[in-house]
Amino acid sequence: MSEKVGVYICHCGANIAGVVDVAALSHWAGELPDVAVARDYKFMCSSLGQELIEKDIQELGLTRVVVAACSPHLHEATFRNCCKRAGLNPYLFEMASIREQVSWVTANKTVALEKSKALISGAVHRVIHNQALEPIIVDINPNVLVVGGGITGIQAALEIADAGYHVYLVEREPSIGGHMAQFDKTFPTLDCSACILTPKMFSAGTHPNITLLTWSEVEKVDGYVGNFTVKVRQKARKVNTELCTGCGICEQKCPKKVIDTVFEAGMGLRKAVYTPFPQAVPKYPVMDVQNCTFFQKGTCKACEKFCPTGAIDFKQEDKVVSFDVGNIILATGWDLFDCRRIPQYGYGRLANVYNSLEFERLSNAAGPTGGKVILRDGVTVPQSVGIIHCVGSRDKNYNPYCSAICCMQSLKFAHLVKEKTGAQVYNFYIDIRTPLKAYDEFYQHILETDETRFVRGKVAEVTDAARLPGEEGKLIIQVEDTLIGKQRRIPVDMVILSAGLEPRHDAKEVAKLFGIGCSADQWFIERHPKLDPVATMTEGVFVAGVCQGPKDIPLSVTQGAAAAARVIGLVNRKQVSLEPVRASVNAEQCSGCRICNNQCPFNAISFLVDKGVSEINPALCQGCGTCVAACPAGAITGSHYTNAQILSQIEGILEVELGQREAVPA
Amino acid sequence: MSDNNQFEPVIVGFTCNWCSYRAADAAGMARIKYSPNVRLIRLMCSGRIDPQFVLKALSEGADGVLITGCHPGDCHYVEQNYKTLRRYALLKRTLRQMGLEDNRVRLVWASAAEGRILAEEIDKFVSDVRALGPLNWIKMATTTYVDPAPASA
Amino acid sequence: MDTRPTFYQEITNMMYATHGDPISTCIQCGTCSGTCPVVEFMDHTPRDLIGMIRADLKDEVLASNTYWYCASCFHCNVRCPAHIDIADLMYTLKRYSIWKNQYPEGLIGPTFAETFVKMILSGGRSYEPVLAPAYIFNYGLQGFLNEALTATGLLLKGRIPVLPPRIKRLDNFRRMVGHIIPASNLVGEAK
Amino acid sequence: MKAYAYFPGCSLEKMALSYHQSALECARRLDLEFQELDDWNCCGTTAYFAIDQLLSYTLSARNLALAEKKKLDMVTPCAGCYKNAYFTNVTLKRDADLAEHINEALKEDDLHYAGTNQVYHLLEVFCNDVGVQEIKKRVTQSLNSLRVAPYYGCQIVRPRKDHEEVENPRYFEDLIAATGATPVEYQLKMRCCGGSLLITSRKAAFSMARNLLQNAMDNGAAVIATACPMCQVNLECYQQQINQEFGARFSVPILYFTQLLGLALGASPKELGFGSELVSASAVLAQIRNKETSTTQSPYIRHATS
Repeated sequence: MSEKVGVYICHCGANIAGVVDVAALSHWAGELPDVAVARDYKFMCSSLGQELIEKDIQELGLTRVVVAACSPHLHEATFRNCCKRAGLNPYLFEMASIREQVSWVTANKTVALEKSKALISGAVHRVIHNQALEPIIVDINPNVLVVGGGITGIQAALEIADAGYHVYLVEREPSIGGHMAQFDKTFPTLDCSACILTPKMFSAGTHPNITLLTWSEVEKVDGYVGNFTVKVRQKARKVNTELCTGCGICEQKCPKKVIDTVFEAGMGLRKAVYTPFPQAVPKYPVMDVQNCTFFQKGTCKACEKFCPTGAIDFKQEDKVVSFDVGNIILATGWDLFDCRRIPQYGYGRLANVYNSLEFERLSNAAGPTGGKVILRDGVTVPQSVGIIHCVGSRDKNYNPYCSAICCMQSLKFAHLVKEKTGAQVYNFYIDIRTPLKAYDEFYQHILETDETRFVRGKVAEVTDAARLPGEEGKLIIQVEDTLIGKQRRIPVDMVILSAGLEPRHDAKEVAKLFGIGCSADQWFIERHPKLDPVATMTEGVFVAGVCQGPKDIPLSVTQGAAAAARVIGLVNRKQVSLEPVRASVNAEQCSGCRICNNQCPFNAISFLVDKGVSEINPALCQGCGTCVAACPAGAITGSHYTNAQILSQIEGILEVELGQREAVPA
Repeated sequence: MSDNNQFEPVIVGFTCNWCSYRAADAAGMARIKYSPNVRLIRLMCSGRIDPQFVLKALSEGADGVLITGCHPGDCHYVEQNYKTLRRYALLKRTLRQMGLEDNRVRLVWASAAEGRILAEEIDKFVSDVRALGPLNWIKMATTTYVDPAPASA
Repeated sequence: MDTRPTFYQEITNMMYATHGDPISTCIQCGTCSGTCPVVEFMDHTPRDLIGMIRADLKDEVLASNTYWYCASCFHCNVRCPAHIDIADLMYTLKRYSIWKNQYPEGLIGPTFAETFVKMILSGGRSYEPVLAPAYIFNYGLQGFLNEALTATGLLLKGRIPVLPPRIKRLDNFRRMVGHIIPASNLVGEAK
Repeated sequence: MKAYAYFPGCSLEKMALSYHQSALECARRLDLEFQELDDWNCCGTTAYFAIDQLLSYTLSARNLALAEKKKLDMVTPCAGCYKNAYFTNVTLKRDADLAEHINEALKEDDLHYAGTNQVYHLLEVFCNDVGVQEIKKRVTQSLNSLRVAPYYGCQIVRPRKDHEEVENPRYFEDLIAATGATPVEYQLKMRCCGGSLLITSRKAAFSMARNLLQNAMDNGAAVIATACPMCQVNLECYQQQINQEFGARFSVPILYFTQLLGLALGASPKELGFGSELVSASAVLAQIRNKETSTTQSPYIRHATS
């Protein structure tokens, strides 16, 4: 039976038509065998374009459709739906990417036309062999896993919990709150970070729909959208949370003081048994076994002696819990750029050079100095302070990207220093980037009221090597003031490095664990940078907040809520349809050689001993097709990627080339 | 194709759906111009590549075949690209046994972010195959392919 | 239409074997000029100079002393956030300026470079006495006396050679150089 | 015994003869064989790049080809020669066309550059190939407590980006510590001394040298150790003129690191070319001798024997 194929060529405005002669292409396609109609149109994806296809399917009785336009990753779903509406099985459709693979990457118009023909010819040959398929419908487990308990994860968890679904919120540290809990003020409104964050932390901690798993890390993820099984390791707190009331007596009585390099960024001390900060959620402390006197020396147990409820449990072990969820949101946040990597800025060598998190703690009213901005000697109030922007960012030696928050953060620092010390403040910047709501107004405000001196230039070095009068005992910032074209040496008492945001050190492993991708910088990759910013290429796994790329609190909260909305939408549907791209064994042809058995990482293939053949479980099969290629008997078929479909596509693609080569001998 | 009658090889490229096809998308979005000689075929995974696809392409007139996939360790299907790697080595041996230059087939890894790298690799491969000259392998008899009906899922 | 390359293009083309990125990637941050140990003697900072090249201000660039003051210490190179080979840019400008025979009055750098090259071509090795006194007049009497004192000190300590050193296979060496700059007047004069 | 092709460079023939002598003496005492390149030529120094880049590469390529003939890696004590040879090697290995062009010229001297060897600075050979631990074992005369400021200068560490620590390397300090001396920490150890501007821009050169000397002095250096003949000349021979220019009173001995290392390895000052300094090093030598006696007769030993 001969098929009736319709070929539709999209101009994509001038994106395609500007390079490819679409009229000639459509004329040529119309002449191909089996092609009943070929048309070109300005925007095939528009409703008018889609109606064109629907009308042809119905009126001309098309049995196959090919659209030559953008990448199938953008509009395959659009056109499949269009076919479906007109009564044609959506899998009897093929797409040829003549935008991403031709018009955008080819300069020569003649060659672009030839390449477009080849791709369309391949698609037409293939589509004839396409088979009508029905999507696989699976149930969605309504439970959700949120990884990361910073402001993004908290927001996402609360949205989902409020919608009535259960959330497992997993956090690596002893308390949720993330970096935001370390801050004093938040830009541009300067409201107190703790005042706006604590209520949300409290809600997350007490919400009946949220199971909080702090001091815990996800170890294993199996399954697919709607049906994930997750294993989480709960590190031993050495505190029985059933008995603990969070009274804090253990922490008071613990004799061991440790420098807190996490919450206090190395600026303050904590005990060996501790909650990182008073408003911590949950309220239960954790024991730092590496530093606990009992664990190191065998005696002490002060915490146990004084605990009124007997909650201290030195024998407590790590526990691995396992549960099922339907969707996952990753909100794993960021690490601060290590300023030691730029030795010329003196961080780690010169006492009064601080990084941004250290300054946050220094200026925090609940911080180690009670919010007093003083030098490392613990008493001296700085008379002059230099704030350096873009530290580790926008620099090919470190991170090429802009960290997005440093300008506003540095302006905030300038304001806080001025307010708390009255010191002369210098901001050293390359560009001031204040693009969002009320941000530039904040910059204007600093310019108007704070007498901050702005020097445009990337600082070359910070040194204590005095050379000129007035430099003795100071930190000297050497920089070109690019607006006057002069090198300047500016002596100050304190330097604050506005360090950049970096992906978590283990971002790559986490991405692998959840089956998603990382960019070259190791930020998690979203499905589409503009139109699908919180979904990933893996169905059922979403990303939100800084783990996807540098952003500030408002945007992180927005993304947390957005990811939650996507998940709630899916859960509400109760079922999800999966691509029917699955492998199956034709028992007649199977010789029982078992070569395919060890090809599948998802354990979808089993050998039926009684029948002497292998069998594939469609619920576990992910459709990669590796077993199909491996089967020596050709007994395995990979639906929608069958041998016939692919071999025909190869033939189709090369048919154009051969014709053309005969015309123009090399 | 070109004005100076320089030999322009025809190359069939296989990509996986997750990394290398997206790398081609990324190259497009970044408007990176690269050799137009390669025509890509999308599969779900480089593990789907059956050696007969490569032989078919070479026998139908392709002068080279490019196989692309996710970087080892980054496979969307956990480890299937390692199987591609093993098959690739076998395939090269087979090609040599058939009297073909085994460097007409090349394996390239490209992540979804590596549009520029994919474009550079394509340029390199095209120029290498161009140096090898046309293949002109015996054209296989055209056959009709019939797939068994898929098992109902 | 005038199709001659612009000054900016000429300089970019001349940076043939540069290890870094093109100067078009400069973000004018001033790291180079902030780092430069000689910048106080330059009439334009290195960053400024890059801006001037990009604006095709050829005459102003050629009138600048900036690149003649560059000490080739490469400190800007390793710090440049855009990975521009700034030291190579300075060499390129020196070459361009010598090529065009256009540089500011009173600079020793260009003549020094040429004399140095001639010296090496004549013997294959460098010989300090040719260099130092020949240019010391530019520093005036006091400078000359100081230099003479230093030179005498070195002589007394046996640290200045009396005869210029020469390599053995000098003819081969000169023919080798001739391959690179066949018609150069430098070689001609050296012989 | 590990062997290297040794390229001394023009300065070491006369101006920095003591560097040449002490380098060979140290190598001998560390069981290294330095085979001087046969009929080497000038590397072109920094001035050359200003005239003709291609010619500059050719000059260095000739020396590299001479080393390749010996089938040995090249070592050079001069930082300027090192930078030129190192980058010529990197560039030619990367650019086959350029190498081919230069090989045409090298044919005139029956030479061929193939890019088979590596280029090292003397400091790297001692610190990496021999190793600081090994040197520590070989020290027979500790330079105990002599405050030595290690001066890296420019071209040993820059402009390499593949280098581990471009801004704050530590191997020179480690080497000095291995001799029993105390390495002085000072901020300008990586800053340019201005040596290449001595002739063309004297005022700038002096100002840079002054800053460097001042910074080393401020941090208590008794002597500055250099690994480059240009740095040595600039910092030592012109100290008096710098004093005149800035009204300063510097009198800092500037020694080659090989001279100090040689002393620690038991060589005599004469073997190491001492005596040709313009700023006397006698105080340094005296201090080492004094300290020697005081360390061999430490209070503890005296107490124990008495």
